[in-house]
Amino acid sequence: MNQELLSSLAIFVLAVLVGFEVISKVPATLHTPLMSGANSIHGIVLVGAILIAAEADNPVSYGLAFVAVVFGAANVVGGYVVTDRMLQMFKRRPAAAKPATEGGGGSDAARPG
Amino acid sequence: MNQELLSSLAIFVLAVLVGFEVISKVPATLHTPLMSGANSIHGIVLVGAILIAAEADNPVSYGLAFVAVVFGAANVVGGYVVTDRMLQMFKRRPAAAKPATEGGGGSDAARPG
Amino acid sequence: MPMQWIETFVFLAWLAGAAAFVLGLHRMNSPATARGGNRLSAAGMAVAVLATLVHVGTRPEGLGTTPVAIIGIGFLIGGGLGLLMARTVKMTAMPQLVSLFNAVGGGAAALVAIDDYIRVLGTPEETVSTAIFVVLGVAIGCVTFTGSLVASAKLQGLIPGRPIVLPGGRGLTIALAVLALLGTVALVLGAGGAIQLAPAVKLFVLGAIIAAGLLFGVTMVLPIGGADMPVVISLLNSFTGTAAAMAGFVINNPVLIIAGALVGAAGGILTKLMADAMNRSLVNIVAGGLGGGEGTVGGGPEGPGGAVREIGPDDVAIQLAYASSVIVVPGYGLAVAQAQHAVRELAELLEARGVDVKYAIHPVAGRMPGHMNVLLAEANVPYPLLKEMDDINPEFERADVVLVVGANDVTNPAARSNPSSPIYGMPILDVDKAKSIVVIKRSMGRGYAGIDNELYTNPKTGMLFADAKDGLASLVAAVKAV
Amino acid sequence: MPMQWIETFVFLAWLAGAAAFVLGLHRMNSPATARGGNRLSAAGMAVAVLATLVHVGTRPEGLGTTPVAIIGIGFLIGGGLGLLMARTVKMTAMPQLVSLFNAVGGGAAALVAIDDYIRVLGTPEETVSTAIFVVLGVAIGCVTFTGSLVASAKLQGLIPGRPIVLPGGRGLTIALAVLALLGTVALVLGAGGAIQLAPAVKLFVLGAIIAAGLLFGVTMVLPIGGADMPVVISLLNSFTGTAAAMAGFVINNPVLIIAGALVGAAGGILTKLMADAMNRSLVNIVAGGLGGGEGTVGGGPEGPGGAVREIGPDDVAIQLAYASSVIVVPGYGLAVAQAQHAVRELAELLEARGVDVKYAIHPVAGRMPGHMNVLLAEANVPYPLLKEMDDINPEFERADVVLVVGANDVTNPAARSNPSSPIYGMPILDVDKAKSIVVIKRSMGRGYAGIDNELYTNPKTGMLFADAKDGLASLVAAVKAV
Ligand SMILES: NC(=O)c1ccc[n+]([C@@H]2O[C@H](COP(=O)([O-])OP(=O)(O)OC[C@H]3O[C@@H](n4cnc5c(N)ncnc54)[C@H](OP(=O)(O)O)[C@@H]3O)[C@@H](O)[C@H]2O)c1
Ligand SMILES: NC(=O)c1ccc[n+]([C@@H]2O[C@H](COP(=O)([O-])OP(=O)(O)OC[C@H]3O[C@@H](n4cnc5c(N)ncnc54)[C@H](OP(=O)(O)O)[C@@H]3O)[C@@H](O)[C@H]2O)c1
Repeated sequence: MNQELLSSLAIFVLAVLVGFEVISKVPATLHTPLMSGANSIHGIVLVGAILIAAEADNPVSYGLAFVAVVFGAANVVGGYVVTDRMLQMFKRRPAAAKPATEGGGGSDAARPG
Repeated sequence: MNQELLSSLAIFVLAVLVGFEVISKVPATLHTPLMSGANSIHGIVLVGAILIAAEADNPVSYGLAFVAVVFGAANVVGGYVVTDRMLQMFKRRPAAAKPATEGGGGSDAARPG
Repeated sequence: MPMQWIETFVFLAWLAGAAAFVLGLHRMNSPATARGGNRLSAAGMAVAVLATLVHVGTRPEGLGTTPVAIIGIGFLIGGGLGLLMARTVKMTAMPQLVSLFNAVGGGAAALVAIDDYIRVLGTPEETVSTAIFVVLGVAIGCVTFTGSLVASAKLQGLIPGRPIVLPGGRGLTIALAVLALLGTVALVLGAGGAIQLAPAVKLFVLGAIIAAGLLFGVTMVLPIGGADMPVVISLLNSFTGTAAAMAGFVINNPVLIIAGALVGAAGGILTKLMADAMNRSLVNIVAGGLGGGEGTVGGGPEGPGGAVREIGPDDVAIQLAYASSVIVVPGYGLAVAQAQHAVRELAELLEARGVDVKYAIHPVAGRMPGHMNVLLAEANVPYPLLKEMDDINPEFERADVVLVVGANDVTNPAARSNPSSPIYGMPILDVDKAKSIVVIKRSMGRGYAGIDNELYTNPKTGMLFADAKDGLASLVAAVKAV
Repeated sequence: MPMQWIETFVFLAWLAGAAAFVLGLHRMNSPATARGGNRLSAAGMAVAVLATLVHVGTRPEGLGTTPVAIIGIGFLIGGGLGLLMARTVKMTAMPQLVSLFNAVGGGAAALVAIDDYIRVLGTPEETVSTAIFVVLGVAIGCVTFTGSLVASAKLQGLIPGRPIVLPGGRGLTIALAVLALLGTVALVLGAGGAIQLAPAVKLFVLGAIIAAGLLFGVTMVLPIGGADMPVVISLLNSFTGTAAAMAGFVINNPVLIIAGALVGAAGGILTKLMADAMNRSLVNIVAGGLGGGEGTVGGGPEGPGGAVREIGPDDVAIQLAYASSVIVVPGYGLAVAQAQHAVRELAELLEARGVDVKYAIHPVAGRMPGHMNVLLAEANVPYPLLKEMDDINPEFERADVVLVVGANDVTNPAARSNPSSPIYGMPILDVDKAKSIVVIKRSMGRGYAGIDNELYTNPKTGMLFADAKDGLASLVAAVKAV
């Protein structure tokens, strides 16, 4: 394998390790938003779509690139917006001041980033 | 910057991110062993020392390389052994079965890797 | 030379974007910081995309008008649709929408790989490694595309949620896998030059792999019960990440590789967490195990005629009004009946009377993780009142009244006591430990697991048979009257 | 071609090693898996080193006998020394040994960078980036080298632990930093060709940077109190990681970059955790704040003659023997007196009589984090009996007797009550909440912070003045006699 491929491989492995480590013990409440958040991130294929669109020079490529861009854009924009809507639900309220905050949910919310 | 340097940079950044994520909430008990463990890991300079030793072709380089190898080897071997000795202290005992396990220390020890 | 500086800048921007994704995900681990995290991640995405535009805009060969149009129009259409759907979707329909976005993401990854393969075909760039990454990207991308569509359709009810077993399903699935594998081998050997294949043949083989992948996605998800969809979606989500990473290898772009691998791994862990929370193993989900689906919910077969004590709204109202502490246990039925506002109204009424009201949230109550939290939050129930299972379970015995609203399985003591029960071992809410229990549901119908619940025949339990919303409304009226 | 395959294999081996480091560190987050984690990491190191040997052994230019000798002999000597010291060091001396290993690690990183710089000097390889990485590697490496040596010497007592303020210390430190900075600029511009410098001059400048770095390490650590050393060592540890990564950039080796960056980041986080546990901010540690050092320990100046109630072993024995729950609070004095076995003996005696005995472990009791755990574990005290501060604090008011053995500051109520106290704000063990308190120490001598402890004049407190070991021995005898 050439050097370039090898370093890409190293980058891949490290990114996988980051992925494993970055998800810690998450309250079940956050499973769906977190999934949705990750889902938006792989919208990064939009970048790939743009790159092939730039290369495109024949009808077939045009078609493929176009669909790819549409798909990628939908994934990115839609993904982030819907995730944000889900997370809107977690904004704290004055009620949070209540002793109730001691509870699991509360302390989760209180836990620093 | 050339491509090679850029991917090295990417590797560096990712490794830093892994480093940040990999240390989670650690019981104070483990601070010293963990530090010692990390300390052994940077013994990786031994690899660098070996590489320059192989390149060495003049007295100065010989000298530098030799000291570097000695230092690196001491860091690696000593580091891992002393860390292991510290951690020996954490081996569980039957007593762990006692209700006492509910306590902070106990549950820490019980927490799955 | 400026050109080189621009390239460096673009690369660094991509790297910054990738880092933002990581930090964003990190902050999404805790409710307090989650929203900021998602926005950080979005900002990173914006940076990465802009950098890409700079990159293609400054490429020496220049940029034709058609590509510009493709990128511009494509983005507007895709982004517009995504925005629209994301804005208008109902809270409870979000999972299927996420699945939809996941599908297109996978599709895009596949398309990128396909296009690049066509481009390099026959050129020296068609190396063994390229072939491998192309095939992986295409195959995984296609599987996620159809798989996610099916999952979405199931949750939306366009396809029945219950497991659909195809004639010779397993066999078919395996056959498809084998076919794809053979195709892969052929293309890789072809690229390596070990065997000679005409470009046309290679394209045909690729087509076969595409078809196999698309079909595989369908045959893989159809037999899985609608109830397991959240986990399946998360799994496919992780697939898409991997596909994106493979596409990244194909066009040799770092940010695709990093972000894709990141999602692939994080999605995998997340899938495991979800499966654990539902006490299901990934293996037997994908192997289509229990996964009952909605079939039984909504007036299923009658339970055993065990002595059931019915109770009227007025009696319940009195119990509630004079209790010092009440725990509300919401379940799938609350979601179906859209009774979240009604329950909040009742709770506030009681709190006004000095009753301490809490909500016990089982991790898998409803049909998606966090289903109850999302609903109740929508009804502006203060987040701190929602207690996770482990925190609330010790409190049941101290509670005067537990009000179970459209929950069934998550309260079923059989999970503790009866090893032969399909849900045996699932952590449940210890409702039966309470002094007094009131259950609002329409009938003795079963829940998702399709089993009877001895809680309903428990002498401490009074059954208030009604639609969750109506039942709660009558309680509100009755409490006011007390 | 085989050559290429070997290189690929070597690279993959390096990558595997790096991954093993990450997974190893991950498992070291929890006591149950920590040891396995360390061994996994060690295995990764072995793989990486072996791969390197293969790499140099198969290099086209071949490998001279001198290099072989250097590597072989160097490894035997270095490894041998490391092994010997690691095997023979006393439990309580471990931190200074870790610091020693850290020093040599930093030194090695600096040497690698220096050697490579000499090699590329004047060649096209001497690029701006190389110059930058070399200087960073050299500077950071040198600082850690001397800094860690000083830290180690302080803990070992070779240098007094108390802050040593040099004449014009701060000024000197800043001057050194500036000098190093100027040198850096010169070398970078020189490499860029912006200015013309003869190789000899460049070497001289590098020498100056080295000298500055070495001195800086000393002036940075000397003014810091021995008590803050654990945090400082952790900080320098993270430095060494960074230096290794820089060296990795210089010789352009991925495993050095990855492992170095990993330690740099992880070490940084860890340093913060440690500082928090001791309730010190990194800034004012490095700025040399409180950090009193050992000076006062061991019969320091008499405390205020406040009414102190002395108590004899027999009275204490009776209290203990008939208590239902006893909490032991070990401190630095226990470590000095090596009384860990004596305390276990007493505890087992009491447990045999049905007394419930627990140990309250303050995060910074002793002189290194985890000091008490290490000691007690060495004496085979079951790990689950060791309670962390937050878990045990609520239990003090319920305890019949609290037995304080050679602990002082960590029990000092002034940390809660007296804003003017140097330890104000430090979380302490709420010993004073107990029904009855017995303190074993040799005198009214002060602790590390060098302040009086009103706990000793508390009417509930009885003082048993003795060396921890002797005092406990007399208690054991007395309890047997009860
Ligand atoms: N949360 C997740 O991620 C997830 C995902 C997949 C599967 N699941 C599974 O879903 C189940 C969730 O348990 P659950 O207790 O929340 O729900 P459940 O066990 O499915 O029971 C729901 C109950 O609500 C009642 N109901 C239905 N419509 C109603 C209405 N309009 N008004 C009042 N009651 C109504 C039904 O009884 P009647 O017909 O008599 O009214 C039914 O018994 C668990 O088995 C879990 O494993 C959860
Ligand atoms: N753990 C860490 O990481 C760390 C690091 C740096 C600093 N520190 C600091 O160290 C202190 C630790 O508190 P601490 O309560 O454990 O210890 P301490 O406050 O330093 O007090 C130790 C006490 O033990 C007594 N003592 C000494 N030798 C003894 C012997 N042979 N037998 C019996 N008693 C003996 C001394 O009193 P007599 O002379 O009267 O016997 C002294 O008052 C804290 O201030 C902490 O901030 C901790």
